[in-house]
Amino acid sequence: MQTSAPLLTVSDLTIGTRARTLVEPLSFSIGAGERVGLIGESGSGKSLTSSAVMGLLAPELSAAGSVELAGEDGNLLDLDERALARLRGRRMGMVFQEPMSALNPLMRVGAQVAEVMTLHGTARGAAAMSRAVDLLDQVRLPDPAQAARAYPHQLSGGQRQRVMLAMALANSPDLLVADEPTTALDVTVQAAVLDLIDEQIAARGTGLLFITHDLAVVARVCERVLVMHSGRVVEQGTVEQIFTDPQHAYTRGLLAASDLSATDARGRLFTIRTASEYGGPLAQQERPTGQAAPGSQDPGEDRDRLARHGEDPAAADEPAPGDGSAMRDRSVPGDESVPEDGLAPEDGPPTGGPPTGDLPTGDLPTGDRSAEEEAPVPADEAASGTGPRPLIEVRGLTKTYVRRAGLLRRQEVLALRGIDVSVRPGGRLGVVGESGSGKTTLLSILAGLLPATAGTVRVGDVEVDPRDTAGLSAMRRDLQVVFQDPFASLDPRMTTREIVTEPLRSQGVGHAERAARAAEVIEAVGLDAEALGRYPHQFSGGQRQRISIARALVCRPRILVADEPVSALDVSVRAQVLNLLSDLVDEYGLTLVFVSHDLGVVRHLCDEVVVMRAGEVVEAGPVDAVYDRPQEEYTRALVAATPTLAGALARS
Amino acid sequence: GSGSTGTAAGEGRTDIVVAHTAEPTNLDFTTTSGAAIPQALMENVYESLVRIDQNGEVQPALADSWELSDDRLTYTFALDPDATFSNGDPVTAEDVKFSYERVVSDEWTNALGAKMDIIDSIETPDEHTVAITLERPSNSWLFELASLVGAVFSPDGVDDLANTAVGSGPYEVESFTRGQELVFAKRDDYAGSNPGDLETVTFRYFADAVAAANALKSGQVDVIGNLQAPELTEEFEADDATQVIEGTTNGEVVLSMNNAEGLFSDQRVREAVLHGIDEQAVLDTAWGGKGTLIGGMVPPTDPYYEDLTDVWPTDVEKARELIDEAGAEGESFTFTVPSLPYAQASAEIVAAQLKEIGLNAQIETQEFPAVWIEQTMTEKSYDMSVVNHAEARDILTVFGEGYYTGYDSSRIEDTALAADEGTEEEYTEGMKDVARTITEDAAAGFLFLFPNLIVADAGVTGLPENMVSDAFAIAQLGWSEG
Amino acid sequence: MAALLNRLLQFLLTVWAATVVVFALMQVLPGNAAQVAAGLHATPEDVARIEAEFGLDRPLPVQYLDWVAGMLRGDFGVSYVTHAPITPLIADSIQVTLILVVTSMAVALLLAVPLGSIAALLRGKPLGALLSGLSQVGVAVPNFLAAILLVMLFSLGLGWFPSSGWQAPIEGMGGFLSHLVLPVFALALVQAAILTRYVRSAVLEVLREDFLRTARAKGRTAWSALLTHGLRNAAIPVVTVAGVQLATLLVGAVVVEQVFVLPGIGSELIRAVQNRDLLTVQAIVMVLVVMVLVLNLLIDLLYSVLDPRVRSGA
Amino acid sequence: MSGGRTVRKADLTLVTGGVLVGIVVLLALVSFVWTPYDYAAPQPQDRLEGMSAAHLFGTDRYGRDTLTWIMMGARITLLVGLVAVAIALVVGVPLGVLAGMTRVRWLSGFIMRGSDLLLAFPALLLAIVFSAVFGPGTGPAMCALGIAAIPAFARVARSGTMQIMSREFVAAARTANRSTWAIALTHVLPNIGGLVVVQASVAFALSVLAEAGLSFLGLGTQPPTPSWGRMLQESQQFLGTAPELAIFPGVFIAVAVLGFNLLGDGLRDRLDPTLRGRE
Ligand SMILES: Nc1ncnc2c1ncn2[C@@H]1O[C@H](COP(=O)(O)OP(=O)(O)OP(=O)(O)O)[C@@H](O)[C@H]1O
Ligand SMILES: Nc1ncnc2c1ncn2[C@@H]1O[C@H](COP(=O)(O)OP(=O)(O)OP(=O)(O)O)[C@@H](O)[C@H]1O
Ligand SMILES: [Mg+2]
Ligand SMILES: [Mg+2]
Repeated sequence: MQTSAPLLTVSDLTIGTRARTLVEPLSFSIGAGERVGLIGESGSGKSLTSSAVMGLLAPELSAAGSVELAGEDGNLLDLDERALARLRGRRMGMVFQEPMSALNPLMRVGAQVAEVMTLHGTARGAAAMSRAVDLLDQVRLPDPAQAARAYPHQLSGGQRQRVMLAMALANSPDLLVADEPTTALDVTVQAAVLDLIDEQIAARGTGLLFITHDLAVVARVCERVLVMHSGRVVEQGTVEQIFTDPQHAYTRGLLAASDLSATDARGRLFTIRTASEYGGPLAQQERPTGQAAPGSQDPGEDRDRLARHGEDPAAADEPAPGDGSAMRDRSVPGDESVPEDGLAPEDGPPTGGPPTGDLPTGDLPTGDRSAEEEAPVPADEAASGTGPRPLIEVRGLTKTYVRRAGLLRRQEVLALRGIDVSVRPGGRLGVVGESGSGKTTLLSILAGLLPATAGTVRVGDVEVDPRDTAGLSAMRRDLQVVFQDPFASLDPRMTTREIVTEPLRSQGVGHAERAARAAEVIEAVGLDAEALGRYPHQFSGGQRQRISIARALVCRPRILVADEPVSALDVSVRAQVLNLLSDLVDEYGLTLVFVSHDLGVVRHLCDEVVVMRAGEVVEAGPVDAVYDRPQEEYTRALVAATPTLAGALARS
Repeated sequence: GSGSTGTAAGEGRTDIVVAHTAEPTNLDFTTTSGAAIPQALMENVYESLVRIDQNGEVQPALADSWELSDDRLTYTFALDPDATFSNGDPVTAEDVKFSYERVVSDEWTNALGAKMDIIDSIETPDEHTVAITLERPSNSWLFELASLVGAVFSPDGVDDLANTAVGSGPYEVESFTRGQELVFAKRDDYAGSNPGDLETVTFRYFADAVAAANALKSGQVDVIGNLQAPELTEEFEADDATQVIEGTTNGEVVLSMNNAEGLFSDQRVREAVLHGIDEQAVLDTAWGGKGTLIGGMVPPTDPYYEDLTDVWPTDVEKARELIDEAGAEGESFTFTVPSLPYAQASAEIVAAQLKEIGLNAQIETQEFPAVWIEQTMTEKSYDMSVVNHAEARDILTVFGEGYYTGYDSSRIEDTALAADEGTEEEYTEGMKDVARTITEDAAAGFLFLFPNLIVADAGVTGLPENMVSDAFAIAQLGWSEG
Repeated sequence: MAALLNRLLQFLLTVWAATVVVFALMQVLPGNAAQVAAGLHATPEDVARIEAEFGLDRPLPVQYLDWVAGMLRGDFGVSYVTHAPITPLIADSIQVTLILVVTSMAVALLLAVPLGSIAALLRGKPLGALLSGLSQVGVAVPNFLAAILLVMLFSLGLGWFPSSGWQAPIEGMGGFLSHLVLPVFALALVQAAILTRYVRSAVLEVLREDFLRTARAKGRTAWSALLTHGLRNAAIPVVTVAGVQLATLLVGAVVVEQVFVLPGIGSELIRAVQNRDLLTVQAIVMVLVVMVLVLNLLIDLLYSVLDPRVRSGA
Repeated sequence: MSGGRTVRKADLTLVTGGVLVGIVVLLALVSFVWTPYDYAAPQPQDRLEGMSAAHLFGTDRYGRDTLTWIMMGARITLLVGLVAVAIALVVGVPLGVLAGMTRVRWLSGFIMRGSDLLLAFPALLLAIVFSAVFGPGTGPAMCALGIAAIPAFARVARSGTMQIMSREFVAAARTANRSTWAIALTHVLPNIGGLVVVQASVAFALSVLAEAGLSFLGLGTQPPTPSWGRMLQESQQFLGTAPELAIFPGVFIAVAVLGFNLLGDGLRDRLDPTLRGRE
């Protein structure tokens, strides 16, 4: 695809503070009209690279090397702010991730778009304004004239992102840099924005540098990919090369962990650690799972560890030739049991054994629940309604939020509009839907955290009512919640022990008993007993989510309710936590209600799904049925908009 | 000060600005007590039939002359026939009668009005003659008449006394900005004996003495009526552009002790206090040594003055003995101090001296006037206090019956009455006796006589050496020539 | 519109509550007004007569309603002590204070906005550190100390300005201004120090905003991005603080008013308190409280002018 | 790296603030066991001596040692700050927490409107009115300052509480069946502690300034109790002859205020890394 003279040539670009190098020398080029993706996990240096290209590095950072733009003399890094300013917005446009904060909240959108043109003298006054409206029309803002007069906060996220795009493209730049332009958006909106970027740059012949951590997205948009890890480009090539035949262990890990449809021999998701078994999104179907050579290193953890010791992380990242024995040695359980923080490995050993074989079960009893209740009920039985009484039953649930905007004004938000949901004992129900569809509201009512406006919720034998304290406390022995944000859901001022035992305290469980149970449950989620003495900030995101799962499990509930427990996590950590959840659900015979906006996650974890939109249940049924044969237009759109690696690669 | 305008600026000036500390809340002294209103208005706007001169002598004012009947009961005043009020009306005998009858009526609420209770009748034989008959002969009455109770009002001018002053004096009030300034304009139609020199005189009020001093230094005022920051006098004395006048006032800084109740009802304790206090040290530290030690309730400008400073010489040993005798060793008492600079300053040093003789003064500052007047003066719930009794010839008030000093006034009543009714000689002697009795009874401590500390631009003339009356007369003020 | 009405209603309710609080507060004031008015040697009958004259013997609710009704007519009554109507007194003195305080605030902002911005932009550089150090020290200086020092230097020392007093603008602009300079600076310097710190942090905050980066990505230099996009955003927190400071200064200026012998409302309040001029105290406190409330209202409204997000009630 | 540097800068602020406050606290503490002279014993023969070996900071017009008075004044300064902050803290924080936690709308509305109303009474206004009601003095002054600071504390506590209450760990505690009380004590209070401490040091600085101003007006600490503000006020007439009488109280007021402000800034940076760099 690459044409003669490259549009952008980056050679030996190094970025660092005075004391530390953040981006190792890296080189790449982008041809005119070429679409290049930059992927890598959080903190790998993607944004720094793009900022350096644009000349927008923070003042405390400095860049060395050279960045050359066809048609400009010399190295962009040597230009002063004034000269760079002349290039930015005219020859190089940029779209940032956060659509709300990237627009000036005090300025009308049209004026912000027009500014790009007046600044560079490409249009003036009224002409600039009408051109701005044109541009807004081109990025398909409904009623562009009206939109031009709006302030950013009056537009939705997707609309704001379109405005950003209009701004970046206003002067038909030769190069468009997009730094995670869709991470904040809903899948359907994301799909629309990606289409738009595609279309607009194709029309203008603009070169694209596209940054994301979502492999599926990059596969969909780009022709070529650079994989960054820990401040260096570990691999680059065409999308097909990289995604079908990744050379570097890290790339493989990323690929494996982000593929929710692939599982290892135990039916567990691949993590970066187990990635070597993974055959890639296209190969996966043919390749029998669990056959790949076990035991690859986890570069992510190595990097962390090395960085902490101030060593050169490069050493650990060098792909070992042929996965040599040295590496295999490192993955021996005894050796791995003391990774980063001296905690137990985040996953069980990847090889062999029955699915739950090496999960420490301790003597966790399953209580006096009948075996019958625990036994998973076939999906079709529940669906046909002939099975046992549902464990959770939601009938005609309505929730209206009243916002009081002062003494006179009341604003009503209909968050739930009379929905019915039921979960059979042992069922795994996924709840999906776009942002604001009422998922969290449903969950909060279910957990007795919010009063319902109308309708009933029954959990086991308890009619849930936040005012009925006795009923609630009975119910909460059975039902526990895992929350979305691993940072926000743990009190930063409590030790893990205090956090984990909190549900026991309110039940009046004695000191000794509490200690015993804490030790038990912390082991069950794969953490060391030593972790109990530490504070949340001393853990990684994945470990924190384990702690909150431990808290939910400590009083041995029958039902686990989870509100987007993995949406804040990195792909590889996400895989670990999802695996842990699967294991525990199996182990404890839990009934699961799992909320997510990520259809893939739900498909992986659940057997039934409820699709919500604007407070209503659009569609419900067994996962496969709903995903593969959606009945409703909305569900279809949702499924179609969800990018998958396989899909994207198949398309390209 | 260095920034002052100097004498030269005074040449040809027909106005003057005088800084004062205590500001009038309104212009009506018939219903409002306090020294500020008479200070501004008496002799300047309002006149009495008589006035007091610098030597403490009674002089004619609205009355050209007067005669006292042989029974010493009836005063016949001949009014100045040309005198007019500032509203143009002539001053008549009827007006005098109206004014003085008003003093004893309900219209007057200023308690000083009681001084006119002694009047038996007022006759107006003709338009310019007033005959006032007293119930009993009184040596002090004529003197009292020179104070605000003698002010003559126009019957047409008493509707809004608080805001408009209609008087017969050489000046009229041009404007009154409450809390800031009072501007006097010279009356062109004034035909009396004390016409003013200056066209405009402004009294500007500074609650803070330092601000007043600064204003003088930077040339915004020409005179400071009574400098309340005595430490600054040295600076002004050293400066050729300013003059400092140090005289006396009628203000005795009295260390009052509650004779009627509590610790100080025991005369021995009071005597111990008087022995214990070193008045000179008090004066030096509290008021920069400005002021006069008097030892009694009578200023040197009064005819019956006598130096009583040696009655209670400073003698700590003696004081301790007395305390011992009274069994008051280590006693604590409340020293209620009005929130006034001289009082607070004196109290600190007095308290320290009393500690030496074994008395424990707990200083409690009371806002002046509101709280001090109510709690210490009116309710008399106090042990010791200190205040400047600034009114002229107030010895009989301060140690009179029912006053907050709690002094057993029966000990002086007869002498005082006899003196008042007697001849002038007898009056002087009798009052001396009264004053000495009070001092000897250790009725109160007399810390010092408040100084008349005037600081002015060097070119200002006619400044009063001593403050013998309640008024700050402005008619004499002027600028030196050349 | 509804938001505006709503805010106004809230304002009126608060004002009403304030009248009750102020009235109640005044009832506990010791030092009987009639007693003070009657003077040193007054008899109980005198006091009773004065009480009757001023209507102090009526039931409290009647007194309250009478007072509120008067205020609604713009009539605060006649002082027991000065025997003069209170309304003109307040009108005159509030005028002095407002001129003083508003000018000071304007001067303070004129100083603080550039200094604070420079301090933010030069963070970590010597000049930036010097500016923020100076502002820290400036905040710690009591304004009466600043006032005394200014008098010593510019009035007594250099003789440039009068040391005290007030001259209304109609009596001559020259005199008015020369009397105004020192008090204004005494207040403004300390305020400028306070505001400089807020401007600095607001600018620092804004410098981190993504939209400034967007503006640069559009082709603005860092400086022009700050001027065109940044300052208005930084203004929002600064306006709040300036508003709060202005409200505090209405009374806080009293110390400076005293040093410069200015007939401001704070000085009138202290005078009224000293004279136990109950009605005047009540009136002044009420006026000040209402002014603070009005100021808060204005800030809210200004906010919605500055910030479209607030305007649409989002 | 910039993080590291800011931390060090924050620590510098914290340390400077701590040292300045420490000086004041030390002066006050030492004054309980030792002062160079008796503060209440005037020595007329030593009046206005100027700075000397015997009187490091000079003597006032009563011949009292200025250093002694500065030491005694530190007590009042700290007392006023402590009491004012304590009042604001003890009343404001629980109210704020209550307003932030309660689901009874009228209650939180009532509390916040009440605090708005109180906000309309600036500290100095309240202090003047209090000095009228109770007579001028340290007590009424510090009470007034404390009461006037309540709304600020209530606001900080309320917004902090609401922030904490919206955090998932509170929802987690509720699903763990913790009572509202337990949540308030174990989750809310410890987590808003930092905010409150910062607010407290700012309020402390403000109280010190306000008390000095009130004493200057004669509405604060009354004689014979030593107070820096009154020392400054009384020193005015000696500015020409004995400027040290004004310099020392002035400097110490500034030291105390600066100390508490810096302490607040430093603590804020220390406790809330997201606010780092703000002032
Ligand atoms: N101004 C800065 N000063 C010091 N370090 C910085 C600065 N900006 C970024 N870094 C560090 O540089 C590294 C790379 O950051 P960068 O923002 O490029 O990551 P990224 O790949 O874009 O991650 P994400 O996906 O989370 O946006 C990170 O470790 C980050 O902490
Ligand atoms: N406390 C609240 N007050 C008023 N409206 C609310 C409140 N909480 C939620 N809403 C509104 O209710 C609707 C449903 O919200 P909910 O949080 O249940 O959505 P969600 O599906 O969980 O969205 P997301 O995926 O973004 O978490 C939204 O429109 C939201 O704005
Ligand atoms: Mg990034
Ligand atoms: Mg949600």
